[in-house]
Amino acid sequence: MNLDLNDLRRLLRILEKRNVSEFELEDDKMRLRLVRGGVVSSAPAHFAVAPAPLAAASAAASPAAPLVVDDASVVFVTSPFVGTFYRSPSPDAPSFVEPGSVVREGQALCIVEAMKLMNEIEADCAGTIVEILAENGKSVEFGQKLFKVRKA
Amino acid sequence: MNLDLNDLRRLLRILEKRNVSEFELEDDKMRLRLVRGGVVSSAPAHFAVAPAPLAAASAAASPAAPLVVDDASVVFVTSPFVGTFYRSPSPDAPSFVEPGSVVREGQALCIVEAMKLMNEIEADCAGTIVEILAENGKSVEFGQKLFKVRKA
Amino acid sequence: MFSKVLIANRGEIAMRVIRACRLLGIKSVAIHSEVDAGALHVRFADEAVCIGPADAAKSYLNIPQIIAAAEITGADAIHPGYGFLSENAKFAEVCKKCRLSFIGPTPEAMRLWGDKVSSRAVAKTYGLPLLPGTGVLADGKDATEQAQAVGFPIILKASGGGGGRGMRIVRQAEDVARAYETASHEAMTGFKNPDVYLERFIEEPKHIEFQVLADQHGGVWTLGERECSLQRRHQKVIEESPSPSMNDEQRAHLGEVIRRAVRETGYTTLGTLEFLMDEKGILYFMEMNTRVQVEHPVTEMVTGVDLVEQQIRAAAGEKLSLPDTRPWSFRGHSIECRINAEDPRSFAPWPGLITEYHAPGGGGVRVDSGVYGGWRVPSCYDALIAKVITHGANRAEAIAKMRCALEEFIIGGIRTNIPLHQALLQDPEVLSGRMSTRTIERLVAKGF
Amino acid sequence: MFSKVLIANRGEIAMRVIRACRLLGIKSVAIHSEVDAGALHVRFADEAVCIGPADAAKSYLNIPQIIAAAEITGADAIHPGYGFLSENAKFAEVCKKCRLSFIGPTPEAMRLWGDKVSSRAVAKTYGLPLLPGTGVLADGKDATEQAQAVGFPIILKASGGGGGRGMRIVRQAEDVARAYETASHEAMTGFKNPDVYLERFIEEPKHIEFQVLADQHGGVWTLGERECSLQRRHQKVIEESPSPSMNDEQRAHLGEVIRRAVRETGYTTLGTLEFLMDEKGILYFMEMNTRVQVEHPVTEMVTGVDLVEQQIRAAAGEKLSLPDTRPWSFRGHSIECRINAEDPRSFAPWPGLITEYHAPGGGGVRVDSGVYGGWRVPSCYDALIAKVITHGANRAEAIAKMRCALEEFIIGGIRTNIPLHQALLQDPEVLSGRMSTRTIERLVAKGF
Repeated sequence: MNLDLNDLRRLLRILEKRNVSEFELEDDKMRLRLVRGGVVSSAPAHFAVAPAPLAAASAAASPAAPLVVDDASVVFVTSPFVGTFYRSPSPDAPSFVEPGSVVREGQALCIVEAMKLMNEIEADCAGTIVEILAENGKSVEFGQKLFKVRKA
Repeated sequence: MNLDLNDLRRLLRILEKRNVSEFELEDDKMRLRLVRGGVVSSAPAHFAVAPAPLAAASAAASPAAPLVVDDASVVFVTSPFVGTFYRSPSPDAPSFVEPGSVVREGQALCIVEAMKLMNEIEADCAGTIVEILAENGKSVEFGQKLFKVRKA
Repeated sequence: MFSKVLIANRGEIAMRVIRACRLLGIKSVAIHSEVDAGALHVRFADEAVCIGPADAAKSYLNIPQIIAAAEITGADAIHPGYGFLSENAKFAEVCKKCRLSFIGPTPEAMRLWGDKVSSRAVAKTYGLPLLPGTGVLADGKDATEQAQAVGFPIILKASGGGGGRGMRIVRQAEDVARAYETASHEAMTGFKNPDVYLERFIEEPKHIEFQVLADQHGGVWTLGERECSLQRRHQKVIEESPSPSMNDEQRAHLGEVIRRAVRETGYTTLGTLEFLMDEKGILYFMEMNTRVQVEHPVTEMVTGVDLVEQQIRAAAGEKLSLPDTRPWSFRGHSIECRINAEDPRSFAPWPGLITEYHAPGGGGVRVDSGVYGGWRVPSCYDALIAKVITHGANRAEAIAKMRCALEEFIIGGIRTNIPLHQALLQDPEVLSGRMSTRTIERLVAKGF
Repeated sequence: MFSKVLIANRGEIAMRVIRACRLLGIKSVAIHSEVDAGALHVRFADEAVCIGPADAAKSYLNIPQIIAAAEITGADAIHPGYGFLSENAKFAEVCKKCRLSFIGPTPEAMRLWGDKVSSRAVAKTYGLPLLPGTGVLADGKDATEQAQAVGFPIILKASGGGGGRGMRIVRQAEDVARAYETASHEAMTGFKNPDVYLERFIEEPKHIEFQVLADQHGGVWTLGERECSLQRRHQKVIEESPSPSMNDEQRAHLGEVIRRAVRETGYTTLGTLEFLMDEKGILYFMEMNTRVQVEHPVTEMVTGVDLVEQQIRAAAGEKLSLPDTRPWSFRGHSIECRINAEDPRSFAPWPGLITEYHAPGGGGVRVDSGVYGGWRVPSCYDALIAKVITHGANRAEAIAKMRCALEEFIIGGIRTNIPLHQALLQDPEVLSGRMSTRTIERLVAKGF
């Protein structure tokens, strides 16, 4: 990520507006951390920098990165199972949903297969699919974000 | 990210305006950390708390604590030797100086004995002895503060 | 050999298994709960899978999630560590059904040895010494007669339950009948079953355990004993090998009996047979643990055998090849202190952020840790955060090294039981080697 | 035995000596410069004295201040560690005059063995093998004849100086005369002395050194050898014991010669005799180090002898009692990696704040460290911040353990040479045991 000062100013305005008290952002290029207003510095520095020197970090290993949710109407559907993520009930069938799909509460969104069992994952509220965050046929872990949904 | 002083000044203005109390930025080129207005604890926590659990800490072992000198006219005379501190040239003689003594530059203030040699320690400026910080007959280490002096 | 092992555990034992896997060139998969996402074993494993929330019942004990994690990562074996699912025969069975090698005993061997009743029967068959005791007593008179046969002191126990109810320690014959009546009455009230039996009671028992290792080709080795008498409420605190109360003759004799029992019951992995030793030095078999023990490193230090490596090799079907494992070929003495995140006097758990962490170093010092500086010890699991193991030419040297190592061990931000260890390593009972399972209780009562 | 030892050093070796003192029940005094006030050795010693500013010449090399520190703390002995004043005979003399025991050789023994010329004379007397060479050469013809007697390749060296000037490597007889003229001319220009001599040149030498230990009662032991061929610009990087290029016959023979030389020269402490090994496996004595070596732990791991403890005992006049030190009684294989705060490729020193520090653990892994998380590595001293030592049943196992340990070693905030170690432990020359002092140079040139 590249940020210039204008971006930073805009970011700060957003954080202020959203009353975000702490903000951290890190990618291969940079790391940004912000604390607004209060005195909050809980974790020691070495904890924050820790993951970098570890060779072991793999894509599958890292839990979903903390995302900034700037809108309370956006929610995530997470996986209650460890298993394999499928967007459709069978290889030939169409996907349960696509980005933009309007879903009702209890509607099946995907399948997570674990121990040969096909577990349908349902929407826990009515809304619109904003983004599909897992890849068809790939494994997902417990708590992994599968869908970004804007509540109706 | 590249920042020059103007950028920094502008950044600070933004942070102040937006009431940001802490700010850190790090990339492959640089790392920036800012804490505004609050209580600053700069050293990592684990360093600060470290000496406490150490059983080894002894009076003789700890170097003189850094003192806050809030007055530029107050200076310290420190020991250039490891040795034994004596306030007088011999056990029966009167002390070189007492608190309140007015001293001239080059005047002998005490003796530090090391390897059977009596080293006279002199005032490096004229002034008044405010406090004697070492105890007669006790050992002192290199750099230990011996006298607090108010410059004339 | 396996290509990828999933470690169904956390903390220092997960790290221990990861190290064994690396040495063997096997990939490792860590599983973890949400609260353990930043745990040491997650950081060092080749892969890691989050399998559930903090509650162990929903994560580290959640069989379907663990099996699914093995499936999505392509692991071909599961190492259960200790605790959690390590002695769960159902888990071992599910692994087998899912074609995952369980690094431990077969479900049958686990059931046979893991159950107190059946393992005592096995012990009887193969001549392992058992604590003298009786069946259900008929009445006060019968109790008195049988107590005299068993020898005093004895303890009366309710057949129908435990927890102190219906228990009576009796030290002389004239008190047996009355104690029997009370115990039987308590048992009736407590468990709706008046049945009471009695056993020899050991006032000051020592806890001695034998390390055994077996492969699938009939190879069985005993790797000396450990003394784990320093316990608090049945939790071991300090362990050592060899025991200062054993001699080579006892070792050789008991080793032979154990190897035969293990071989003939088809047991083909690592295991530990626990014994109580009475004041005269006589050993009585209590139970078997069918998994790696927390205190296995002291055995590794004196025998030079990597127990977890051998456990994995045995599970993979290898024919093990060990160095000379006769007691006199072992070298020196080793002692282990379990470092817990807890108040050293009240034993209250003390989770929290580790603000500083510096492990002891130098020769003859081994640290098996599950934490690091900046890690927040969660409140929901065992308090064990690290083990310090030292090795010396003899017991005194191992203890001296441990004292030095504990002084060097800096763990900031939380309380640990290091002061208890330091007090124990100055205690005359401990230094003389005459400690029993009641030593810590006395030390705590006395204050330190 | 001493009651209080002042350690005239810093970093990991100061920690090493503190540990030995603690084991022996001796109080320790750390000295330190101003910049080292928060250093690890200062934190763990029983007492500490600041003796000067950062500049080593004014602190760690400042004899009067160090003696004064011993006086004010009441220390009765001084351990010099390695480097700094450890091979300074004047310091050893001052200690003696001030009635402080110097934990090392007498000034006389230090001068005899520490000087290259006199130690070669001693070596000759006692039959230690020396590199074939000549005195000053008369002319080109003389040079050619003597070169043929010594055997090719040879190296011409200026008697009056060093540093490459006046040096010429010659591989065949017809080139000697011309090379002699050039070398002699260079020597004249450079050192105003045209004298040139020649020596056998070893293209791919191995560095092998023997550990010796002696007491004041005529007891002399050799504790096997170390191979330290992996060097960069004469700085050792990885060391191991035993050497994969030695056999027990060589060890036994050379050990005998060394013990006699050491005994008859009145040497009564720890020492190391350094040899070069040529491509045929023949050893040539180079020099003796009259102090503890950085790499002493690999010897400790295989022999089970605590060298620093024995060094202190010997200095206190004790009659040493060691276990069986015949080569075949040593156990397994040990390897050490020196962890430096430096760029792994350019070798530029990399001082700075250690933001995160987590040392490797587990069985067979030893860490001798001089730093901790939160410590700022100063720029004014040696880049060595820690040593990792592993032990295995054989060389392959020791190397495998080292690979695992290095992967676990987390040092944040500064650069270290861990990547160089990791590349070396994959290098075919290293894995085959056929490395020479030129291996690292080749690896760096090739890139990793």
